[in-house]
Amino acid sequence: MGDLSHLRDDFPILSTEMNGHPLVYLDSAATTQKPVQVLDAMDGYYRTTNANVHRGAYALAVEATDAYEGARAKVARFVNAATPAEIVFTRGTTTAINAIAYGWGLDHLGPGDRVLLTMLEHHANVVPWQIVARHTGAELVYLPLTDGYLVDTSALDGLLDERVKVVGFSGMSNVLGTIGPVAELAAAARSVGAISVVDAAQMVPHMPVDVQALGVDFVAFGAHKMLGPTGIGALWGPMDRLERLEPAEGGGEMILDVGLQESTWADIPHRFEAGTPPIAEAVGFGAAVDYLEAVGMAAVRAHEEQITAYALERLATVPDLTVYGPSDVSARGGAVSFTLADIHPHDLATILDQQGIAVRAGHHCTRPLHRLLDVPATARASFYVYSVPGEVDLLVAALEEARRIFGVA
Amino acid sequence: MGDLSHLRDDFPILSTEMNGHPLVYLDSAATTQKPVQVLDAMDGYYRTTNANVHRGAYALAVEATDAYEGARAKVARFVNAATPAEIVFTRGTTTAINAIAYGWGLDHLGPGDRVLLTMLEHHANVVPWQIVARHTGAELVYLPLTDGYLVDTSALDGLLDERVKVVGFSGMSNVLGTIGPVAELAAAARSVGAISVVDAAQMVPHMPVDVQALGVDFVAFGAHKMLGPTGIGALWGPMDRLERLEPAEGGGEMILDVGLQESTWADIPHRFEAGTPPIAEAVGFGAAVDYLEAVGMAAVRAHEEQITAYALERLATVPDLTVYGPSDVSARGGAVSFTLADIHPHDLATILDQQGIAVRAGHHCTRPLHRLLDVPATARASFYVYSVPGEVDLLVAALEEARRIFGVA
Amino acid sequence: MSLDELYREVILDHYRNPRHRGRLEHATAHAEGQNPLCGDEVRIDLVVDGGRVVEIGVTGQGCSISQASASMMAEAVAGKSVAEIEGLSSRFRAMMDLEEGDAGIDESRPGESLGDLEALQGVRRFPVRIKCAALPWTTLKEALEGDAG
Amino acid sequence: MSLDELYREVILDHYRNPRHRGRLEHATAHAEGQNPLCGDEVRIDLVVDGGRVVEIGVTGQGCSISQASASMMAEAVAGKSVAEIEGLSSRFRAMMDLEEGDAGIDESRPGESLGDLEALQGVRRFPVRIKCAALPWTTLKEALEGDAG
Ligand SMILES: Cc1ncc(COP(=O)(O)O)c(C=O)c1O
Ligand SMILES: Cc1ncc(COP(=O)(O)O)c(C=O)c1O
Repeated sequence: MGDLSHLRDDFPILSTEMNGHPLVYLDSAATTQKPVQVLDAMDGYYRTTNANVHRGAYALAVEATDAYEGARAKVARFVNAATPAEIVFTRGTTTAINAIAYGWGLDHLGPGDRVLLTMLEHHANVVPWQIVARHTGAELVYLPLTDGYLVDTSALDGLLDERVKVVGFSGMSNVLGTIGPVAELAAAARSVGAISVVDAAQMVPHMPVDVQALGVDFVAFGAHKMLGPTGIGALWGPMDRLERLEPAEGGGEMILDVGLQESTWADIPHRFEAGTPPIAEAVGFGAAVDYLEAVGMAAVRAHEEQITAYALERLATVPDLTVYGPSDVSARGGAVSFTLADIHPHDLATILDQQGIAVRAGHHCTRPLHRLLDVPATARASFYVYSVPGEVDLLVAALEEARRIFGVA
Repeated sequence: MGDLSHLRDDFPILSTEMNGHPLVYLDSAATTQKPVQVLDAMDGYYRTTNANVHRGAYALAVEATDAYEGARAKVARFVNAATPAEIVFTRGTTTAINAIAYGWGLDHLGPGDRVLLTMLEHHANVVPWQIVARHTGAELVYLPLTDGYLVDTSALDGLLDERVKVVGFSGMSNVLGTIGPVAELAAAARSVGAISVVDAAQMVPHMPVDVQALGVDFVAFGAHKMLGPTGIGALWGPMDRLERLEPAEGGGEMILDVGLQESTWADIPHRFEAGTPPIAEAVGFGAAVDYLEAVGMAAVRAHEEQITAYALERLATVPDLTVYGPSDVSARGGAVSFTLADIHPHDLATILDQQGIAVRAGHHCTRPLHRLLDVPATARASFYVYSVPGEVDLLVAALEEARRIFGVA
Repeated sequence: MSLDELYREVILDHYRNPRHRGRLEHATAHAEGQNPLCGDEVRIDLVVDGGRVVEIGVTGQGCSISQASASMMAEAVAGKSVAEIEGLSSRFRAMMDLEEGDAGIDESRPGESLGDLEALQGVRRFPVRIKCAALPWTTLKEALEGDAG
Repeated sequence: MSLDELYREVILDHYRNPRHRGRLEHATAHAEGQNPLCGDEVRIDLVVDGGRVVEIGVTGQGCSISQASASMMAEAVAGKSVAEIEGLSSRFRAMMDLEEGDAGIDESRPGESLGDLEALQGVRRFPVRIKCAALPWTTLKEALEGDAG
């Protein structure tokens, strides 16, 4: 399987240094680096095509609109949406989930209704439901995890009933790496007439995804974790679901007509895109999916299984190190969270940082999961297309150094 | 007074062509062009500094956070906020107004309560209130305009009472150019205990603004209309007002702690910035305000008064042309909307487009205003720092050509 | 400059003096169309009798292209059978490059001209405006499909 | 590598064997502090009597710097008068470069050392971690300000 190390040349930041050492960037689950192809697409857009989209009656505005709508078509093709209109551009994964929580929840949730989530959700798939629950009187319930760090679907028995109106779950955990039981939870949602919402922030970047094949109602993901820019993400839903979603944000471009008391909405997807959209960001997002398609998502996934397997193998050689997450790489992605003896993850991160290695330390926006794991924080190394085994070796050597500094016997 | 024409060299797009003619970009009220200084700041950020902000324990993440928070400090200084924390980064003006409508309105509006707007509002300051009114039972009332295209504050007598909980108004109209009676409406809001919300999408880019001096509760504006990138804007409010605002969006980075049913919020401004923020866009926004500060906002305003005066003078020479908006340039900004005889604005825009001139045609996201003006659409020319009188001359010549083509006697 | 090619005299004439203008109180079918990008509006009222459009009324507002197109269309279809109108519509769409593939042109009636409608050919060179020209036709189609008779 | 300078033995000792650890049931004052960026938590319980901290209890969790700093601080302030503690705090802040201007160093008592606390000097070279070292002190200040006695 494919050595992707030649891709590194496309990423200018990977040849910089951090604290006097070549940068070893192991924080791609937080945000990925960007290839020149993406940067040049955005820069070029601003230098030659920039105008506001839609309603423009001059050539430049038409070109800008084509660039924006062309990016939508690219993202649609990338996840195999039935039509480009099924892709709503949002500010990111978080905004996409909020758009569902508000746009569907405010009208359809009420006292006694339940939102069923899992214990490994990112705050982005918890807090929006809490906010909407506060306004509607609904409550949240959670699926536990198995000892093997998988979502425990056997608990559906006790939790799934007609009160459940939403089933929300992560397609891939940003902490454990766990791939979500998408088909099973989608079926569970359907069986009680609930909508299913997939937080695919980590899933769409890291494995081939065919949204139509998932059998779910909504999928949220973002550009910046898949080589694209900050400031843009996407919400996918099949047409008949998007038709049942109210626009959360109001403003220009999303209306058909505005009266003094009421307005009517533009077609899908525009009714969900109030105001001037992130236009240059859409262009960058389109360039990012072009780049990933050229690599091939099967190759991306294979590379990630490989490097994750290597990382798990090498980390297992470090004494006193605990990895949180499935050990079977076919059940997981490339976010590897761990603790080392009694060294606090922030201390670990500082020690690695001094050696040019960027890992994240903390609760990674998953407080409920960390309470369940009974650790206040973990350190996390995470990989992407440009990650190479040599970086894993440097990580392991630096962890040994941490043991020495902390005098771990 | 300053000739700013040397600034044109900073804008690569201004030396491109449209339909075989040098581009004459007269659509800056829709979005402005970007100087290389802004483009280079963003590109450089991605090439050397890109990482997710906050919680990062490694040097790159610290630098990225400093870049992001540094941009906040720049924007704060630009509008004279009391502290950087008073600047909340949003996706744009539209999102900022929605954040107020939801974050304040859902909890504080109820049946019989009123939101007082003006007849010249952009849809961004109408539709969010309609949506929140639908959820709360509030209703919208509108201040009319005078014959001179100003907001008719004499109508406050009949409209202002204790039922009014929000007074929302544009700081500068994107159609008429009209500068809003900010002090008067802020005082009116205070007199009945209502909050005041300024849509400053056109105001902050075009004149010196000291938010503390306005006497209002919230100010919304965006980067892309002031030389900055798409995908970012700002909401300003004094600390004690922001403390009374609930976060509209939930997600990562905006929490202090997340429980299973409830969460607590991070400090201001972070509680209003759920998820990964538009980081590179903030860097670009910061570079844009640096650029404008170097020019000087007094100079920007003076230049705009000059070119607007020139445009009004020259347009007055075109027979059958009607300008909608105040004729006194001290009462207005540089958005000049007009109709020409019975030529539909879209036809006008097409004719100008063929001569390389970019103007907008339509209702400019102000349907209620256009119904009031009793025209379904207008054409609009709008200026910014890089606009020069020669462009006005080309516009006027092209309008004469339109008269010939349409055989207007 | 191809602008004179776009704004031919006959187009401006239909724009300024629209034919079959007005609502029909006794319409058997009607439809409203809007071009959300530019705001053009067209409403078509029809009296269909025995498979034939015996009366047509056009209202709406918008640019010269959309309104002239509506006026020309009304003139072209008034009195025609629904089948004839379908043929006209196909030929119009073909002229405007709106058909996908080679559908539409009815080779068996090469002689039948589009009359004034041919003046709209110039619009093809202005892709953003093609939707304006097409709006009346898509609205007419909707009205015919909604016709109970 | 200055890491050994940061993680001195005395720091690791206080991290692993924190002094004055625990809640005080009979506290006359307490405060909780959190570092929202990294999640470090410190809770300080105090028994203040006659302007003197007669007892101090520390709980919390976080990195070695924050927890060791809390332990060292507890050791340094236990039994001291509030005025003495203010002096200590100023000198600590000065050492960490936290004071704006030249406030804080009490020149009249040059001999008074910061003891173990001086081991935290290495943190200065790690600006992100300075907040960790400072957290116990800001929390102590809050507790003292909230003390009724
Ligand atoms: C007066 C006014 N308000 C609000 C907006 C909305 O700004 P944005 O589209 O950037 O959210 C605009 C620009 O379109 C405007 O001109
Ligand atoms: C699983 C998961 N969900 C949601 C998010 C939120 O994405 P964003 O911050 O881009 O909105 C993230 C990333 O932080 C994530 O890893």
